[in-house]
Amino acid sequence: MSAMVTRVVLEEEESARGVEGELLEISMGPHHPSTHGVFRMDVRLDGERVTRLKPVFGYLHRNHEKIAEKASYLAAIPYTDRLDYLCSMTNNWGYALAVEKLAGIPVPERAEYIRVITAELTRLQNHASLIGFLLQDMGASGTPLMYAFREREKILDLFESLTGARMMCNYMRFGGVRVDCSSEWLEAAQNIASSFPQFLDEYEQLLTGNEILMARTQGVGALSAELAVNAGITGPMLRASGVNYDLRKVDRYGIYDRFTFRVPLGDHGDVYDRYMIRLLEMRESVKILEQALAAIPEGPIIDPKTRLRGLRPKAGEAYGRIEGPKGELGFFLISDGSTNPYRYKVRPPSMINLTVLEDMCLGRNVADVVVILGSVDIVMGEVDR
Amino acid sequence: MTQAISVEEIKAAMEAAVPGCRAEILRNESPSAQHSLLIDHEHAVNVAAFLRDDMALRLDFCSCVSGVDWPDREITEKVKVKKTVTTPEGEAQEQDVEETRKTMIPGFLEAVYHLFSIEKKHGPVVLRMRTVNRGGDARLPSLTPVWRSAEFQEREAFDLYGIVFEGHPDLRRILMWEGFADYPMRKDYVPPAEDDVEAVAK
Amino acid sequence: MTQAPVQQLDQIFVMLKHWLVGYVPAAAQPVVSSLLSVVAILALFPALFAFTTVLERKGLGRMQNRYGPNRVGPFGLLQPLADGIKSLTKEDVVPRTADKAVHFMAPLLLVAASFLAYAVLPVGRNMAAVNLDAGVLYFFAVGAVAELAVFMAGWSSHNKYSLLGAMRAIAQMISYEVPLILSSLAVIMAAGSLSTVEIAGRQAGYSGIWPHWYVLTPWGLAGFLLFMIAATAETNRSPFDLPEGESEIIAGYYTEYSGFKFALFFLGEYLGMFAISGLGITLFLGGWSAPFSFLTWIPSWIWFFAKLLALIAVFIWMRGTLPRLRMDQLMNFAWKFMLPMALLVMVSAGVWRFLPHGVLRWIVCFVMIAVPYVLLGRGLLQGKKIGKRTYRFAE
Amino acid sequence: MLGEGIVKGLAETARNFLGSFVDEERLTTVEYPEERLPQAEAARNFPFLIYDGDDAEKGLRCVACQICEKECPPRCIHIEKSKDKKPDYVGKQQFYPAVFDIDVSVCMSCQICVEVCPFEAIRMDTQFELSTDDRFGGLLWTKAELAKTNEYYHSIHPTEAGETDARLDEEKAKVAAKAKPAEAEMQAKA
Repeated sequence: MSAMVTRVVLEEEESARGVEGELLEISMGPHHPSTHGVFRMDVRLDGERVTRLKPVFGYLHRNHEKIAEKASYLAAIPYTDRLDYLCSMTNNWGYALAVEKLAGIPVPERAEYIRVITAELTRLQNHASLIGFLLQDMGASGTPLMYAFREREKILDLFESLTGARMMCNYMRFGGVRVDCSSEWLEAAQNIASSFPQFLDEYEQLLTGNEILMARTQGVGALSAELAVNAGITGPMLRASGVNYDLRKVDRYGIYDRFTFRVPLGDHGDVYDRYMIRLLEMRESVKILEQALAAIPEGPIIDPKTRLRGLRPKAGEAYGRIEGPKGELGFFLISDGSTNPYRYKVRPPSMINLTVLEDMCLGRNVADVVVILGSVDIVMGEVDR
Repeated sequence: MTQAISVEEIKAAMEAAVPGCRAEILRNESPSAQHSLLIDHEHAVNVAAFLRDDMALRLDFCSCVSGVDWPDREITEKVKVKKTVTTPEGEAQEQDVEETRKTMIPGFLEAVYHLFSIEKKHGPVVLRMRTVNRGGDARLPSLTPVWRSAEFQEREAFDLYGIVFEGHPDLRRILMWEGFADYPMRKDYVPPAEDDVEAVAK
Repeated sequence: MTQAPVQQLDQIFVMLKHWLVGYVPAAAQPVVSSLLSVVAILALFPALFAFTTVLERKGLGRMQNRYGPNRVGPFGLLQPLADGIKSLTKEDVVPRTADKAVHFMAPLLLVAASFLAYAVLPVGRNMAAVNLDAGVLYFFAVGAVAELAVFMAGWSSHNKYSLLGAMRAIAQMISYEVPLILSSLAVIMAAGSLSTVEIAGRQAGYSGIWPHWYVLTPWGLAGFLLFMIAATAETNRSPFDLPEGESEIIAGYYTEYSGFKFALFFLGEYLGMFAISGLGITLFLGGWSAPFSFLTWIPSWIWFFAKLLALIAVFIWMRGTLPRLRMDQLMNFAWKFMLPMALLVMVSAGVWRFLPHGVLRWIVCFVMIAVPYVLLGRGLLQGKKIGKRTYRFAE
Repeated sequence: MLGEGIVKGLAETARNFLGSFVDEERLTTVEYPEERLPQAEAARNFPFLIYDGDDAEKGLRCVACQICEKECPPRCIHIEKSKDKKPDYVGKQQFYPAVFDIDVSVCMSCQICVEVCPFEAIRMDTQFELSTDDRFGGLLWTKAELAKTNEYYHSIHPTEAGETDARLDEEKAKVAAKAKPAEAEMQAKA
């Protein structure tokens, strides 16, 4: 609410100021190096100062929801991979969780552990690459991104050896996971978990203390906790504004109540906080990984009573949500008793986090806009669906 | 998390706080047991503001806004009716005639709001609103003034379902392009043929 | 007598030129002599540009744990050839609304201006094309033409991004020219000459094994660092590559250039970088002189190019590490940090000149620079409350 | 002090620069056409049809049940059932696909067809160098292009293929066990 007021005030101020000279209208995107895909911002500039910014998207719209409504419950899973194509594992999990709620499907213990392991690995690679992208937007000629990709590569190799695909894993099923992981696989995951902190140290050595990075990010794109909550901001962005809300703690979905980890919180809500929260979250994820890898039990990986093909949940509805790397990823399903969902709705964290883009960018300049956008962490596959 | 407060309690609190509001509990029979509250148009914004600001509820976080399409349903039933039939001989005679009777249940569009509380960490509370019909009167009050997170999602529901949210600050198409005529998420939407480039690029 | 062959090697190009010039009639000799110098510059520095592009891409690649180009020719050394062919065969796109004449002139002007600066650079002993008395002044004067070329490009493209880039470039280049010139002023004061040949010659002596380079004094070191930072900004190199800012304003002033014109911009930019590095070498790093007295047997021109390559490596290294500044920060840095520091360096150079030799002047000059550096650095960061933060955790 | 973080960062890139010459961990690039990483055994790309024996027509395991066609999320499979029947691997008379096309430009490599196939007839290939300039000739694969031997399957997914074969053998043994008493009866009658 308050943000809307500021917006109005700024516009009034602009007209009252009696701007000399012209305002520059720029369409940043859809083809722009730092819009993370085909995303457009209609920006009005006073010099280089932003006086209005309207996000425009939909260039990648393929009506994912309609496709899923026309397909069976099983056939929607590979489509969820393609929402946020960096984190197919968590997308799978969010959908599987919603279907499990809808149909009341139990999940075996081992499957829950595998889900936690893969989801945390996904979080690691997403946050690492996001920081790389953010620095890329800041003009760091790709070096941090390449380091992130070097580590991400190891995680993707792991995914490939488990699921057969590096990014489009299509791995989780309602009632469990598709294939079991071997002990060698767990060992490889353990190796990554133990070597990752070293990479994070290097990463911080390169970036965290850098004066240019601090100058570029501190105080830029600050978001108040009040506005963040009201605008439905979730994930690291919400926690950077100081709101303690992590679904892994709140909902305790899966088996997250078994692990001890902390939720880092920022105080300023600016780009630097978002960057640091992600770094700290990666360290916590490593902790979860270590615990999960130590405790994973033997057992079945999928609920034997569940029919994957031709699942017909009782008529009703369910909203399932998980803490994706980008924020709260929710799936709202309505069943009418047939084999395909009557209504299938995704709550895309990337898109809803864009709600406050204008509020964060007003009064800043073009260089800040790309940095703020980078810190929101969007993937157009999810924004446009 | 589990619902800390039952829908009945919320309904009672709501009706006490916003005089004149009509709410209806819709049961959800699936294992998720997420029951919902159907609220009326006139008091929707007040009810929403109450839910957000009430100290016990504090539903400050509107997570998900979904449009749902419930098209007109036709129920066909066979009924036996007594009818006077004129026989070829010209006699009027009463006979049992089987007749199919069709009843139309008018369709409507629905907006579903999933509310959570970040402060109290409970939820979801499911709020529903229904339009009068699917045609010209597909209007609902916008809850964006209460929860800003509904801004893009209401626009999306407008774009894909054609629900007009009154009071929305910036109700434009969001995923489809301006000038697109139809509402693609509706159940009766017929996509243009694949080779009909002009219709697609309209 | 052992010196003779070494000296001959050192002066081989000079002798070659004299020998060639000897064949033409006396009246034409000055013209031919300059022509030969020009040809040498025109051949050498573009070749260095080609080499640098590979070096940069390979160096950046290694910094980013990649190989870099290694397919064309041995170790990818023929990559620039392939790039050149590519840029020549590309379509030359000119926007319909562009000011065509100016759009065409801009890259040419940039390259021409960049070449002009080489006239006064002594690339070896007796190896400056022209020995101008006001060499440094001339250098900065032709260097400023680059600004005009950049603005021509940005303006004539009729593109909003290009215009923004051009505006940024003008603001940045003019701002950084001030500390650039001020920091070189210290050297000019110390050397008492504006001639680049003279300044380089001044530094060619040795005390023991140590050379008389200006960089080996407290004010010289500070001046050199300031000069190089300003030079980075002058040449629009990372972290001061705002006018290009590909992630913000999409290559800025040369958004609308393609094909060979784009390549010319690249050439101009790199030539500018070499020239300004060459000036830095001449002013602070002793020009063509060897770093130790026992290494003087290596020809002077080898030393010059070795130093040039070393500086280029530093440019590449910075590009591989640092993110870009923002416009207002760039300006803050120029006016609130670089300018006072450059003035202090000048004063300190004066103090150094009049204090007697010994430890005292080292200490005085060092303190004169180090203390303001710490204070100004603090002011720059704390003024905006920039620093590391601590975070709280919820269990 | 100003510049501290920058120097640290420069040190880090220098470390990586030097490290990329000596440390395998740091230089992870593989020079692709000459050098190849070993493929993960689970790797998947596009589906293929398995046949037993030497004759692709005869040994094709697919019985044209069309489950994969229905379940395929992007609907890239097209099957036409045969009019006549032929014996399958246990000797039962079954239909076979007269036409079996997969449009691999539509296929999204999700493996759902493999999961739903009750006859172990369709599996994922690992072949990925498939670029072509012919949209329909090159990317619309017919039955003949899709059919691969069981030996090929063994060569790309040894573990999975072993499990599949064991399952099939078991089934065959069951059928054989059922058939034996029947045969014995027949003989007795004779």
